[in-house]
Amino acid sequence: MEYKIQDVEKAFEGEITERLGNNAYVIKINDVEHQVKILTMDSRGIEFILDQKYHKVKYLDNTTNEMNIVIDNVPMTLNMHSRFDEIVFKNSGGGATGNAQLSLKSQIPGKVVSIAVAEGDSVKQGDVVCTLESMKMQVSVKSHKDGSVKSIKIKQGGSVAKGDVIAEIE
Amino acid sequence: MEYKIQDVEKAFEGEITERLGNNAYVIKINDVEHQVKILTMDSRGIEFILDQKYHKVKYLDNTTNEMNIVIDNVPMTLNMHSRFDEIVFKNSGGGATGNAQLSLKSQIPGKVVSIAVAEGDSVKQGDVVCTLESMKMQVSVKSHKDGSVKSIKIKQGGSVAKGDVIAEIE
Amino acid sequence: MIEKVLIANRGEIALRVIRTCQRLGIKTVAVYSDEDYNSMHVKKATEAYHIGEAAPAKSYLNQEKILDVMLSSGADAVHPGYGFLSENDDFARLCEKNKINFIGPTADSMNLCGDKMRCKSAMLKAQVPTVPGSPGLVKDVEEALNIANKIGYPVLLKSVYGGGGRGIRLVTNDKELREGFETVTSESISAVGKSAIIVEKFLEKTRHIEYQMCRDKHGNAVHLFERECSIQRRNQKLIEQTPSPVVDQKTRDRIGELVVKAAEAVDYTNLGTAEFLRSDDGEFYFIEINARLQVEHPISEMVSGLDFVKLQLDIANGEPLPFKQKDLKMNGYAIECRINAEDTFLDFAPSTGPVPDVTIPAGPNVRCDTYLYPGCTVSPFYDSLMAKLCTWGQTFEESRTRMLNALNDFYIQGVETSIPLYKTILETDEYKNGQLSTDFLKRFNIIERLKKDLKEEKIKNSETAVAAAILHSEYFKSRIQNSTQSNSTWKNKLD
Amino acid sequence: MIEKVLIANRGEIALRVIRTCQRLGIKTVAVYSDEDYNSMHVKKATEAYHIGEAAPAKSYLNQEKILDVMLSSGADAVHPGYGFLSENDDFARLCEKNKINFIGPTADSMNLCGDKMRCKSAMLKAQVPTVPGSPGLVKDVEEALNIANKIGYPVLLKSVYGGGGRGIRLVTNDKELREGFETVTSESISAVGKSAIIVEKFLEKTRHIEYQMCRDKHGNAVHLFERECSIQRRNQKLIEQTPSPVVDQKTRDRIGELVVKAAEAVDYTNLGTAEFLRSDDGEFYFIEINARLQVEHPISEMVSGLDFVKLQLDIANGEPLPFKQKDLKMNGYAIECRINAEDTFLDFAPSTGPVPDVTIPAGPNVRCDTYLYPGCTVSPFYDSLMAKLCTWGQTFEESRTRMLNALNDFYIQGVETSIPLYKTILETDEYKNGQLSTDFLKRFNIIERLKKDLKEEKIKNSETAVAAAILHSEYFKSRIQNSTQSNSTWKNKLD
Repeated sequence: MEYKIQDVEKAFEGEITERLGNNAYVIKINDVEHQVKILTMDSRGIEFILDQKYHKVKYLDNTTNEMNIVIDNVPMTLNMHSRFDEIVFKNSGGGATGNAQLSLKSQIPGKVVSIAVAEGDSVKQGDVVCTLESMKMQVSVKSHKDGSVKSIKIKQGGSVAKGDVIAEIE
Repeated sequence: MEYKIQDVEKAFEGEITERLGNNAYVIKINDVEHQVKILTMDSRGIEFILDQKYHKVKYLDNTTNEMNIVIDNVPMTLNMHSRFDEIVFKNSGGGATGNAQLSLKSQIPGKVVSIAVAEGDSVKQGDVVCTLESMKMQVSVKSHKDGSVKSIKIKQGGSVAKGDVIAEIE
Repeated sequence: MIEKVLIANRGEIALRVIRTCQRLGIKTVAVYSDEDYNSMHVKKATEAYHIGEAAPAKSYLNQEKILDVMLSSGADAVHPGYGFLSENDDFARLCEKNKINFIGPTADSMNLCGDKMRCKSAMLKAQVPTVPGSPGLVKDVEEALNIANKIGYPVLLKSVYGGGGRGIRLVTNDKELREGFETVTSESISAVGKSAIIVEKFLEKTRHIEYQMCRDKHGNAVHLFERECSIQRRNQKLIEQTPSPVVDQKTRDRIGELVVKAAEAVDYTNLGTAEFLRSDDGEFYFIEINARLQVEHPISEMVSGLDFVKLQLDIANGEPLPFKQKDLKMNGYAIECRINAEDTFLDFAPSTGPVPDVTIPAGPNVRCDTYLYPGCTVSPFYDSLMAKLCTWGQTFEESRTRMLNALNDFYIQGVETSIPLYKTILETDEYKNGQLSTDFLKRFNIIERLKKDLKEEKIKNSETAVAAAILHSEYFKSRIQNSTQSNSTWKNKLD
Repeated sequence: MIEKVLIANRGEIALRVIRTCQRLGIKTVAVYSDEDYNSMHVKKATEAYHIGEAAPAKSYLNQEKILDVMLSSGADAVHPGYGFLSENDDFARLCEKNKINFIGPTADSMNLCGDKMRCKSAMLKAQVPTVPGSPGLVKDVEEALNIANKIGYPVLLKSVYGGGGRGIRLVTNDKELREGFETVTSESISAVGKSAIIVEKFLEKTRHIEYQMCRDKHGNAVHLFERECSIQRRNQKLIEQTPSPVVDQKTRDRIGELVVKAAEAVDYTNLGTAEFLRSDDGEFYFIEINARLQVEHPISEMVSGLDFVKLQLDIANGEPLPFKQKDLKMNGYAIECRINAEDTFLDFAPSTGPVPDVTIPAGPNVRCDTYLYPGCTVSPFYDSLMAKLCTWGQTFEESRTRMLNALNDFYIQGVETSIPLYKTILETDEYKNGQLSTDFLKRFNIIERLKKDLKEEKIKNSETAVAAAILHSEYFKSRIQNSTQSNSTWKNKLD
């Protein structure tokens, strides 16, 4: 299997090469072998000793291809795909990221203090779209891309939850 | 329902007198009413506010009539029975405690260092029956009653777990 | 003698007050909003009373409701904590009227401290130097523009009812001033229900240095040394330390004497803080008095050995201070990091929600004041401060390395925190060398350096991450086998 | 310079050493037995190596195995902690031979300290007063009987390889002496593999007062004040405090000078402890040197402000002491309670097993050194010490009330602990007044008073218990209804 880690350029090829029994394994990562001994494990987390060093890992949200994990308090995101997947992905035009996305979503919950744009306005990336209030502070929500405001999904004085769509920008 | 608490002479009569909804109750204990508001609850524990005071309770081993609970870090044992049960219990000659019990059980796990009695010996309550070693210390296990040693269930040099029978004394 | 204290607050400061009261055998009364049923302060107090809805105006700022609880619970004193009603002189007066011992200054003194302009005049009279700015409240945005142009940009707009960095904006030109005027007004109204603005010269490359004041009801006053709180973001303190690397004993004594004068000038009683700006040329300018126990008080407790809440209770009981200035000596070095629920990379936006898991750091000379516990929730209705992590050392280096260790051990699942930012700051040579100023983050490009650190951390952990991913799929594979076969590697010990 | 330390120990002391190393950027190597796969020291060290079976002889006492790990891991130093190999001079010598920096005294000095009789002669030569007793090892039980009858009962039988209260018995007549001789021999053999016995006069109503010694490789020596450890049970320390209520500054200096002499007399280097008995008439008698970092070192750290593990590393690195005696001053008061896994009402028998839940106390001036975490196990193979709870205060009363608060907050599910006992002790007037002696528990009838306290606590909690029981059955009743009806009180928020 091939692994990509967010913010890390290098790709990793990894597999189990030996099952030693008694919860011990040999794992090969980019042609280097490592000793692994599992101490505890369930679907949400694992504790193991990798080459004499203890690690505690929590598995947060996982999809088939993406894992959000916390390693010794450091959050990390992994993408996994077999070589075959990668070829399909590239051929289907994949590779461009988020920018194609329509919806501007709120990263925080809060009360809508003011809305700075109207439907049909054109906006540049970084322009303020609205102002939210949360924890006694006012926070600006900025456009994630250049485009024009197709629709506004919030109302002044209303509340938004984390992840709610604020506007569609196209 | 009537409640008895280990080490507390007084008996308690308790029942719910009102279900106020929203996890709030009125409970009557020995004719005094108390306000209860439940904050969290599952089968293993409960957090509630009783007359403006927060409590955290853990339910450990429970049988139909006996509960082992920990209240704000204080362990307590409750016995419960309806009035009807009590009548049956008394009429059947109940009331005498542990002394009728045959088995002398180990309260600790350990290695058997020495056995001080033989089968057929007569022992008095408090006589040493055997010596165990645990955590680098030697601990004597003493007879829980007067009687004669019917059988010995351990071997010198062997191990015992907490709760294992050491000897039957009758 | 105070026997039962109502704590008109929530979060870590309510717990802080409860802890000392408990130890002294004083009963405590907690109050809580709909949002706080499951909060730690409810669990730890002797009694707890529900006082209303989540919004502060409906609960923690609701004076009548809190008074009701004081009277019905039989509390003889109230501790306001910080924020909420702590600097509301109407509330202090309400307590005074109802013969409830308000643990803090008198309503009159609080009113004077809170009125930044009258306070400033009192300081000038007492020969305590202050920052150039508007001689009083500005009527409107036009007057603010005039003054700003007279003293020269950049200037600060401050709501006199603000505090703790809220209701304050730095503006560098007329346009920003017009915008800022509106924001400050609305933030102040939303936080405390009113607003009134002053204009002040903004001094560049300044340090924020404050002194702990302490004065009893008999007029005995001392200072309990300084704290340097220069690591800030938008006037919000992030990291505090004591002693300040630029305050030697001579300076400490000299400014300390001014602080005692300042306390006398406003007839201050109980504990409070006199805040100063120190310009790059070493001059100190008084900015304001915080008429309450401050967030960062633990570091002063660490170097003085005193329990400030006990001291507050003793003063409120009318006892004379048990020491004189010459009896007090600083011992060692202390640092505080304010662990906030905020996303450094999202412009420090608040991050709220459930915290399923948390590991609180511990160890010699580590103190963590927090309301967090596994399963708690960080509420969007209140302050983003989740924990105050403090460490002490015989040397500055010792307190710094202990803090790094503690930050590494601190794990809060579910919300973004300022912990990674502090790790980066504490590792910079600039911080180690004490090159502090209120624009530290910008001046030393900290956010970019944080990004770099996080990336390196991820690279360092790459192989562990891959190993964890491989084992995760092995686990599920073996569970699938389990359900069809009887023989499995995981059979014995793994869930 | 030490760069990588192997810690030849487990439990809280391994964690204690790791913490300081981590902060100083020194790598740590943990070793662990079959029983300790999931122990905290394995999780916190830079590297961890498995060394054998659960029984100490097969792992933590296995010198060859530990040496193998030292060599293969590239550790340049070893910290022995306390217990296990910490006072084994063969092991110290093995390290010396292999050019591993043993963090402690030299093998020769350790050998001299460990040989209680040679050590006693060295003390007499240095004019440090000692307790009357056998002039050397006793050959057999007959010689022991002779000496006991000469100096008069009661006497102590001590294995010279004992320590920490093991391998020691108080006997009051010939019959007890015969029995005790056997027990001491067998306990000592089972703990360290060998035994040799001395006889000593047992002084009644004595206090156990010990001094922290500190001497560098250049011959500079100081003492780091005294600790009073009189609250004991069968020579096992339970509660320690510093300063001692009966040691004034003059006595501290006077005995402190003897301690420096004692360290010189045995050419002691690094940190160690000189133990004394203080008779009721105020005389001090040297009893022995503990040639290691002691369990109760944290309270001395608290009043001195020093990090003893750092000091140990610095001394091992050959650095001269950074202070002289006159630079050292005690600051405040500290208490330690040893939280043991034992059942007070079962003759203090060990209590072992899984600990599903634990709450570690925290707060200002509270320090808890422990290996406990929710889900850990207390092993029957090792020491019963689970945690060391220490508190500091500016006054004794402050440290005492903080300790009571912390004990109340400490919850360990699954095993019996000494926490309730300590709560009772700390609340007695006798403890508050400093009426300490090694027979404190018997003298003041503590166990009976503990029973009374526990009973009162249960009576106080009766109504809460009944309420909890009622709600428990209501919960199950409502769940049964749930499965047949759609409408339930519990529907919204409860599991």
